[in-house]
Amino acid sequence: MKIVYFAWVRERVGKTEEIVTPPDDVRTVAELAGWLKGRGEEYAHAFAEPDIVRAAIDRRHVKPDAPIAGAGEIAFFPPMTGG
Amino acid sequence: MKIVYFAWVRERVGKTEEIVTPPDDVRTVAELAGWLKGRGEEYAHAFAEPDIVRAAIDRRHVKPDAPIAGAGEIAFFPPMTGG
Amino acid sequence: MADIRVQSADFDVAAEVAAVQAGGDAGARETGPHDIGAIVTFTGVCRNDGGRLVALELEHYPGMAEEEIARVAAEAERRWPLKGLCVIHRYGLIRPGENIVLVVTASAHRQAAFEAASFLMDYLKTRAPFWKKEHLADGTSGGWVAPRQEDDEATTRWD
Amino acid sequence: MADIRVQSADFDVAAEVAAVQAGGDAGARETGPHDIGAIVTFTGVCRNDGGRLVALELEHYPGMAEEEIARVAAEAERRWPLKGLCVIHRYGLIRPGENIVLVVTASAHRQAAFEAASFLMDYLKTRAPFWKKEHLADGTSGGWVAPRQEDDEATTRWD
Repeated sequence: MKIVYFAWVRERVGKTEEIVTPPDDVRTVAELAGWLKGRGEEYAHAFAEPDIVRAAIDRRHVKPDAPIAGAGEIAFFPPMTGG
Repeated sequence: MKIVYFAWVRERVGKTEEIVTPPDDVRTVAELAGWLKGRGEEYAHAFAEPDIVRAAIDRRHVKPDAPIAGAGEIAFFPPMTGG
Repeated sequence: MADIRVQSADFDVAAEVAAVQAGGDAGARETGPHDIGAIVTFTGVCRNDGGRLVALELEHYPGMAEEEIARVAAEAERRWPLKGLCVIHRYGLIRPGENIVLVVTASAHRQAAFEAASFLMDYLKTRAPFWKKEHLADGTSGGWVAPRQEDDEATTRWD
Repeated sequence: MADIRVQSADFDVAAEVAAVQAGGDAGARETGPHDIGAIVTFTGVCRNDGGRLVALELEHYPGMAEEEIARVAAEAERRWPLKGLCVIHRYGLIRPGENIVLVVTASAHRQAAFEAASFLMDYLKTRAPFWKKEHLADGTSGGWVAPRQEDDEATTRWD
């Protein structure tokens, strides 16, 4: 499963992307974020406030309860500040 | 007293400006329009619907009840369609 | 601060935006230049009304046109924290596809720039002394354009 | 119909307005060309925040940025009768006074053009995957810009 990170989520995790294999009981975006959070200090920092980190599956915004099954690319990032 | 006309008021009156001397009992813009209306067919046509014709005194929009005493230039014109 | 022009010549949107930006920067004494974050332009263009129209003839009240636009511009500057403002209104014969009016507003944030530009256009439509006469494709005059009721209603929303 | 670009290069407001106008005219099969009566542009410019800022670094999510802007543009085209629409969003290092984003909307009448441009900007602010990092005058990084609550509120008014 390919994960990509942007902005301060990327800086805290310390990488722009990675391939991960979460256990089968990780079914939603929120569960994936929770599982990533347990992978080390840098992840704990990035996902310290899980309500703030946003997610996209295959380049579309999704809610925390979105299922991750079949996802090609899952992105985590802070609230957008474009425009 | 200098009067100027614009757009279809000008076309109907048949002149762009003129100097007129209304009688003393003509005190407001509405009374001036009424007095002009009686000056001939072309004026009757121009001021046929007095509620539609707008006025300005010294290049500021005024209401029909505005006094004309001391006015340098009084303008009559249709509703504006600029922009 | 407002730059107001009534002219028969065309205008250049990019040049006016650059001038508003330069003027805003020059005026920003306290914070240093570059405190403009949002620039909105409105360009009004002559339509051909489905092929019916070959030109609009814009008559105006010289002197009052400039003064009335200046009064509307001053009101916009009272209502919104603008850092630049330009209004150009053309008169004379204008053909489909050609420019009629330009409003440029600049502010720190977008809402003020959008609202001020919209306000200015609503007020110009109903207060600036300009009148449009139609020249039709069949060679006749289509008469004077009547005001749209929506325009009067658009103006009252700012009351 | 919408012309959407995500690029590091600057843009030329006048050229984009001309392109929108030409595209609208080309698309006006039924009524002949020149049925655009109103063109609104919004240009977002980098401020220096009172001299504190020397640059903004704009990070984006390549691919999703274009797709998300296209989704917002399609929604604008569903809501308003637009005859032209262009959105350009830059990324990379942008200095005070330089352009960040451009929206151009064209319609027969001004209200649709104004509302669509305002809608697009509100949605771009809160939905387009861009993030701004500050570079400060003292040589340090000011960190990532936090979203403004007003921006979220501005978006909800279109719900």
